[in-house]
Amino acid sequence: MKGFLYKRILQLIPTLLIVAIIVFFITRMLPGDPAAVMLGPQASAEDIAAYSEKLGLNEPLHKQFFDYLINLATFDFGNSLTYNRPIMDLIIERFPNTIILAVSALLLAVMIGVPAGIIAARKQNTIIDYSVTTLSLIGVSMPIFWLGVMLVLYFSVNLGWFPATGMGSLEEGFGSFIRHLILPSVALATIPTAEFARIIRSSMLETISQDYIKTARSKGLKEFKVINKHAFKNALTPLLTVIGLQFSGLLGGAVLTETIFSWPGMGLLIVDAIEKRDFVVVQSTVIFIAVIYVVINLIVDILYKVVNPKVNLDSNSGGGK
Amino acid sequence: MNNVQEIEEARDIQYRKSKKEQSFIRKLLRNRFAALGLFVILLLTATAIFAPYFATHDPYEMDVTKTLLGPGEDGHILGTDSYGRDTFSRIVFGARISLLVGVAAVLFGAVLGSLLGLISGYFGGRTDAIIMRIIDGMMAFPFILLAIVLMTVLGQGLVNVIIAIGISNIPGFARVVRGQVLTVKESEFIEVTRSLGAKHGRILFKHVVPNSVAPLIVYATMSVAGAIISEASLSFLGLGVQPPTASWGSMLQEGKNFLVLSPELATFSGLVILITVLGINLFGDGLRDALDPKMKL
Amino acid sequence: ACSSGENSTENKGTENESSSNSGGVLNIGLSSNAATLDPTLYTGVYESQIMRSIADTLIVYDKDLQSFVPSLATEWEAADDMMSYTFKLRDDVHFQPGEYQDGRLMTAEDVKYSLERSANKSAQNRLSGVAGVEVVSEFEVVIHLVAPNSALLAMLTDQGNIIIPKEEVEGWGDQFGAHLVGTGPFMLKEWKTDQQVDLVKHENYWGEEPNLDGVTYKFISDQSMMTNALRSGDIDIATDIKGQNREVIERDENLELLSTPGLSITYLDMNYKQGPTANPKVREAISKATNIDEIVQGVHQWGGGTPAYGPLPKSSWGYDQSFESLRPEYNPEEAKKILDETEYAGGFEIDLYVLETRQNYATIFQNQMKKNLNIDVNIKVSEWGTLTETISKNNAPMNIGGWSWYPDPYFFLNPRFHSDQVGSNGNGKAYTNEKVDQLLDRAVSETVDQEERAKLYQEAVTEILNDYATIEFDYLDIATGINPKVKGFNLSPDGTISVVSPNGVNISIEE
Amino acid sequence: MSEPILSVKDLQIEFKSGSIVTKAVNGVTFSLNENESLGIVGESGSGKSVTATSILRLIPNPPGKITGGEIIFKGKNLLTLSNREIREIRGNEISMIFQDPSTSLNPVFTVGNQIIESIRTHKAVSKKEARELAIKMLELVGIPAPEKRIDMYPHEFSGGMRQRVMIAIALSCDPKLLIADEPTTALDVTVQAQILNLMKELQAKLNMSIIMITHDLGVVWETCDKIIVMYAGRVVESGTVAELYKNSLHPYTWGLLDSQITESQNNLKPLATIPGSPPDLSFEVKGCPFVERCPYAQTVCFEKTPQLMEPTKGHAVACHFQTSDQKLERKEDAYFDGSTT
Amino acid sequence: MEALLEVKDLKKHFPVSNHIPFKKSTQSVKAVDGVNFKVYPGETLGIVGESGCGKSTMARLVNQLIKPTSGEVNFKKKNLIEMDARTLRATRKKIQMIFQDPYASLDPRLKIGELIAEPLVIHNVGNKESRRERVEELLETVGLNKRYAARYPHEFSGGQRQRINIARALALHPELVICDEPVSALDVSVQAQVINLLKKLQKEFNLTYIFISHDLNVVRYMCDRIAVMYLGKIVEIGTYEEIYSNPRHPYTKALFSAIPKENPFEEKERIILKGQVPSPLNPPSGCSFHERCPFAVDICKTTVPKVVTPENTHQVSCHLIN
Ligand SMILES: Nc1ncnc2c1ncn2[C@@H]1O[C@H](COP(=O)(O)OP(=O)(O)OP(=O)(O)O)[C@@H](O)[C@H]1O
Ligand SMILES: Nc1ncnc2c1ncn2[C@@H]1O[C@H](COP(=O)(O)OP(=O)(O)OP(=O)(O)O)[C@@H](O)[C@H]1O
Ligand SMILES: [Mg+2]
Ligand SMILES: [Mg+2]
Repeated sequence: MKGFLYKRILQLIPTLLIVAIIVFFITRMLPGDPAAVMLGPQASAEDIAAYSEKLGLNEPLHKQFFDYLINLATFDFGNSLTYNRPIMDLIIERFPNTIILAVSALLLAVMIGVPAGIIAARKQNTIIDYSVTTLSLIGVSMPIFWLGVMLVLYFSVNLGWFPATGMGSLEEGFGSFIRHLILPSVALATIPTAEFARIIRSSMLETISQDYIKTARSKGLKEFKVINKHAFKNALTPLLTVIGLQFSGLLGGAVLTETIFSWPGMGLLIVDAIEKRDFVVVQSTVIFIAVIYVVINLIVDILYKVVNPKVNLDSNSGGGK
Repeated sequence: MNNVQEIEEARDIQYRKSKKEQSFIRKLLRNRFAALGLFVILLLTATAIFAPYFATHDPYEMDVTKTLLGPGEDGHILGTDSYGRDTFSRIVFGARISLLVGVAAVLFGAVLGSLLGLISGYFGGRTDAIIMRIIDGMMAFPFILLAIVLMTVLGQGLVNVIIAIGISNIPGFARVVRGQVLTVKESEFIEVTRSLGAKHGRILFKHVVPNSVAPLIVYATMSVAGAIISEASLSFLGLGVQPPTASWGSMLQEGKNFLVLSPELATFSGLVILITVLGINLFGDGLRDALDPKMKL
Repeated sequence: ACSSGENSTENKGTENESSSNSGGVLNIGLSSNAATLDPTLYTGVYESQIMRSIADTLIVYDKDLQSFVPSLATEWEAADDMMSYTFKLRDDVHFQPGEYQDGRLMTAEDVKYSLERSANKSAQNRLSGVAGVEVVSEFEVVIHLVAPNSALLAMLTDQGNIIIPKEEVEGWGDQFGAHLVGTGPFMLKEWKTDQQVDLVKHENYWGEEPNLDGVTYKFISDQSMMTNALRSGDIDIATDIKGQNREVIERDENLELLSTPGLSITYLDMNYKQGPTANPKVREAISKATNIDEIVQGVHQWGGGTPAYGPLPKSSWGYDQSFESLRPEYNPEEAKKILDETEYAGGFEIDLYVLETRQNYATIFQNQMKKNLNIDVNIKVSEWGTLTETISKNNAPMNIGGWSWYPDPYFFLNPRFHSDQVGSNGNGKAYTNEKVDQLLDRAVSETVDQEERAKLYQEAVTEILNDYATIEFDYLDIATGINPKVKGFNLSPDGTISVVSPNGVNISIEE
Repeated sequence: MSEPILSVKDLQIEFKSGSIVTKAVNGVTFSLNENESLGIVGESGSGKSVTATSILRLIPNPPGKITGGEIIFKGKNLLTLSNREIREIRGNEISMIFQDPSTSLNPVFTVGNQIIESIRTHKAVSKKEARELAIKMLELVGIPAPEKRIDMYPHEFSGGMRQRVMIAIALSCDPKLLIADEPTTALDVTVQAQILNLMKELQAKLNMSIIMITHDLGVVWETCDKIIVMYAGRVVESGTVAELYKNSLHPYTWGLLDSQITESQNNLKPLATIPGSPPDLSFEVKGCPFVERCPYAQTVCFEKTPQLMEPTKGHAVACHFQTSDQKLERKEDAYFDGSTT
Repeated sequence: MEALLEVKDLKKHFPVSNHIPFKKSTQSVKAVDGVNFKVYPGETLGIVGESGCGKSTMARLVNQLIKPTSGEVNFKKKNLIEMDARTLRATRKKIQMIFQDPYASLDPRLKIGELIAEPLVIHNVGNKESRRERVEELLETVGLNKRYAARYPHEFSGGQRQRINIARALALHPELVICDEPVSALDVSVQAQVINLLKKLQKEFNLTYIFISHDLNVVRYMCDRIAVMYLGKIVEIGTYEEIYSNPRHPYTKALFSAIPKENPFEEKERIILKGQVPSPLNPPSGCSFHERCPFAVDICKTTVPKVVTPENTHQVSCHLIN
């Protein structure tokens, strides 16, 4: 376990280095002078030139690159060009919001998708199974903005149950916090729910035919327990993989949902930074997210071990020839 | 003991008859859902190819006095869009773009992603570590950043849309395939092939690939919807199809601006996407089963 | 519900000047996010909306944008040589208490500090041509100019030139943009990044006491969601209402749509230097083959824009009735004939750069060009960074853009048509006409008299229209959706939202 | 003799896959007394496992279905019990062990957890008591240091130990009947000997009946009192072990006996084999199912399916030529010549 | 006689990764730990032993599927380990393997014809037509209908599949065939068919077999000589008469006593071994069998026994033999 952690943390370094180099040069390849973009349509050519100078964008590329690497090595992300504030602050402000939304969407998806998948597997080839499958296909082909706007039209405008936009703070009370959270979570959870249902359905079908399920039944266990204890825990591994992928995706920011619901998360920060050519913010957030991905992967791998004691973290799973 | 031989003969005839019934196509068609899926796909493809014959109007003809008509009004089966263009005809023509982008982008991602996953899973060790770290990096990379850069380097055009969406699909496929390859490569038959002296190329493409294809198909069919919708989300970068060309994604995107007052536009384009996805998934599942020689139907 | 009249700009509350101290918090939806409130750094109109409530400029526009009214300055005067302006300041203005000062009196030193800071550091040159600010007495300053500039007063209304205390600026350093302190009716209470900014009443405000206890600005970038938020009561004022949302709000009995012709235009620029449109005949043909009325009808199905006549918006004082007859008549046959006289007879292919939000103009225009002149217009939708680079470098054969700024014609004509702006986004088409240059220069250096200046500008516009360098599509309305309980709201043609202003606005909420 | 503890009558089981129906079990009949052990032998696919699992109604449905017959256990027809009633019998009065110990234990729970679960399903005992009982069971099946082993996961056990754990689970509620489906096939000879030894010991100690499924006659000789021979979903012969060894009657049983490799086997001489392969049960089988492989087959065998009859008391056989008035002569070399193809 | 294959002090230690960067792992599984034996042309060498004792690993080593840690594998006097890739490929044609699991060793997605032709394709033998003929010939050799070439593996029973495996192994006219438990997964009656076939083919093509099994009856029937493995080592080796009539090593004795009865009346004296096979990660000191050995004495715990030769070709490593 300890060796495993060592190794993964060491692997982080090349990953980050690759990401850092690629993102640096790619942002420099973007058309559009950051100064021009930030100053807006009405800026004159002199304004832009002056501002460029001020932002230090006229320095030679190699110097910029080495400064950037040195900053990275010292965990100094620098200041945002548009916000004129430390990037770390920007990230720290938004990341918790992103986590809140991501976690609640994920919980929702797990709470709905997993039971749906289990039931579908139990009732294979019945109308229930077909319904779950069809619904999950509808789920994956659902355009988020459409769903988001519809949810708001119905639940906020017509029924007035939930606020249409924004994020409630806990100071305003837990109720308000939750009410703000519900619609964005539902919108964001749609695709993961559908995916989880499909995954768990197929892996349950596979586990249900295993010998140890026969053993469990032969002990006289109730079907409920056979399915939810014996089969489920074994069917969990592929689900974990997908949860890991989805969750890292969500933590990277769900731009569409954040835009629709004015949710102040990472996605907006990144997209905004890209559009405004705020290179330093783009670089830093991408690296930050890369770290998050690696951490999530690590957690997923450890969870594999938790659900399946057979998994040996220290062994080289990709080993052999 | 003539009888035994007779039975043997009868068996063989019976076998061959049942075999015929189990030929690939028949197996596929025998599965009612797969047949339905195939029907939907063929219908959509035909629509795309013969769009001019299906369309009731010129999809580009505008009439700003007849905008956002409801279904059936003034001879427009599904109404008109905000420029007064016939929605039905645009959906028909849009099939060309959307099907192409949906399928080609997924194929692009599937081919490259699978290749990476294949190499990574099969060779393992350092190769695996390097490829997976690259994949991690790709996943952390914001999609629109990639899209803008591609747009800059390669310019506009459908092919570049396909490439952009395709690239964003690579990591998913790489992971799915790698996982499967890790299992398949431990199979005894792989070891047997190695013991026969086969080289890596043969083992990979003759044995590992065919046995890894099932989860690949499922994942690919699930990805098509995302690709079709993504096409439109790239249009603000100039990467998607440009006006006045119709695509389902761009119609959906456009319909967003009229969602409250005339939801038909978004609804109809959303529905065809859904139907396509359903068709492709049903067919994909059927295909997976039909490709599996063990499945009897 | 639709409020009475075509262009209702004020909701009824203002008439019964009850000035009730209603209290309550007003929620205003802004369609984009604020990044910084530092006057030298802010870039967006959305940020200025918030700054307006926190800090004051020396002078402000009146409600109709026709003239200036006193704010921190009580009187002002231009020197005869137009090389300096003298401002007398109020002596009762206190800053909001902050981290580095406790709400001290504002003096001429602060004006000097703030304006010089803007003149020297402002990224957008919000105070250009200022040589220095001289403190004459505790409450009097003189602004010295580099060259005569009649547009100075207009510039001074910009939020880039608000008066701020030096201690806070220096104390916060980089962080000042997130902790703006000024002299305005409300002070910054909390800034929830990317989400909202909460302001509370400034108890020691020098002007009329605000009716409200506070204002909250919420950032809602999705158009439909802005409307939904208004309908669901999340916000009381929804800004930037366009397209279907106008209709949605009009249909909603519980809401009011306020709409007024604004200071925004949408135009199509043709490249003056390169490609087919370098040929004046081609530009003429295109101009005459463009059915502006059809475009406006197609784009503004629910209202919100009117056909444009030239590069100056109607709400600008530079606008003149005569422009209407100057605009080329839609005449496709004639256009075709003109084109056929050129080497491009029979049509050609050309790229049109445009932002996604203005794609609808492009689509209809494209259709007209194909039909009328057999020109194949390739629409190149681009995001802002790519677009501005292409245009500025004169690489866009055609582009569609939008322009909105102060009512002073200077801000509409100089950046777009002066030859010294070639290379910027405004004159990326590389329009050069010596006569126009001269006229534009004279209009800012010869006089401060508005009427005289207007004449010069009219001449310039006539010249420009004769060159067919640009096709203006429409004048956009400024539209705001509002909950009727909000009283005293004034819809300004420049889109600014004042909650409490020296020009007489003081919003209240009545249930 | 007293009432048998289990009697199976004319059991019929089908599997449906699309339009194809596989008749996996077709009229199986046998009975078992208390404290007796019954061996079921037959080739792969002959329906042994299906028969055994059907006793606990564990046939997966769909695709499987018990279409006829009855299974009487202690006077009750198991096939008509409610789901609750049958659950009370499972693991409690009748237990089952499966062929492959590496797959029949749930890999994600500790072995203790799995034994305790079985105990607590049927006995109202506290967790602690159940745990103690579980440790006792592990000790009983000969696992060293049971207090420590109880908290380990199946993959930390060797094959033989896992099978012991399976036995411990099966025996944890003192069943009257233990069904063991090829419990040693996946194990080494030395381990097989240990396990079989253990089962014999436990049977004596705990006073239960055993059904032992295997295709290895050696295992039957080792452990059973009675034996039934299955072929193509039918019982072709049944009787006591001694009787069957000495006086087997069915040509298939002869083939089976001949093809065992014994110590006395001359290794220069080819082994006896039964040529061909069993019929595909998804097609209707006409006549005797063994007919194509039977060296003694005659025309009638292709036309009529023989019924199970008892020419001598306690020894039943299904062959047209083995009746009370007809006898077939067993030929020494029936399964040897030219049969190696 | 000249040995066809000679294995000298062959070792395979699988390192157990400790995942500590820059630090070499010290632990290893000693799957095969110093094995010596010879195989003569035309004979069958049987290898028996418990699960996990290293039988399959040894088979893989001989076939060069894995590289040994040390030792020599001499085929026709040439050391396979030192061969260059091309020579090795050519030589390996002469050494073929048959695996234990007939279900897992055939790629389910290829037809029988393709499977059997695969070694020919890999080594570029013949053209399409000649390969098809060869496949049909091979199918007939192993007693299968040549029409089966067009079917898929899942359509066959275990015994038939093992015949297919055999056909494939014969395709390149091998001289040495390594059979890794070829009949363990089969029914008794089917097992007999496969064994007969293997014997028949041996005579027909003058094959040499290494035959791995844990079923002593099968081994005895098949083999001329037998090696008994325990924990990576050969503890006893000799002709089958020597081993069966006079087993010397206690482990061999225990193995024999574990064979099930041949009839219900037989009374068998059993040596039931206690305990489990020790982990090859930490093999016991001294004689690795001493913990389970009913006859163990003190010296067994401390000293590794030497190989002794009580009879001509009979070799044993046990302290109790003198
Ligand atoms: N789940 C199932 N679905 C379809 N057919 C089945 C199923 N289980 C068993 N069968 C069929 O029932 C028949 C009898 O199978 P069974 O498992 O009882 O054989 P067996 O005698 O136990 O063989 P083995 O020695 O291989 O275990 C087989 O032909 C098999 O194809
Ligand atoms: N690739 C490998 N990496 C690490 N250890 C291995 C590897 N292959 C085999 N081993 C170990 O080597 C030992 C011998 O394994 P091998 O497969 O040779 O045994 P076997 O005698 O063939 O057993 P069985 O009868 O079960 O087939 C085992 O402990 C096994 O765990
Ligand atoms: Mg079975
Ligand atoms: Mg092995």
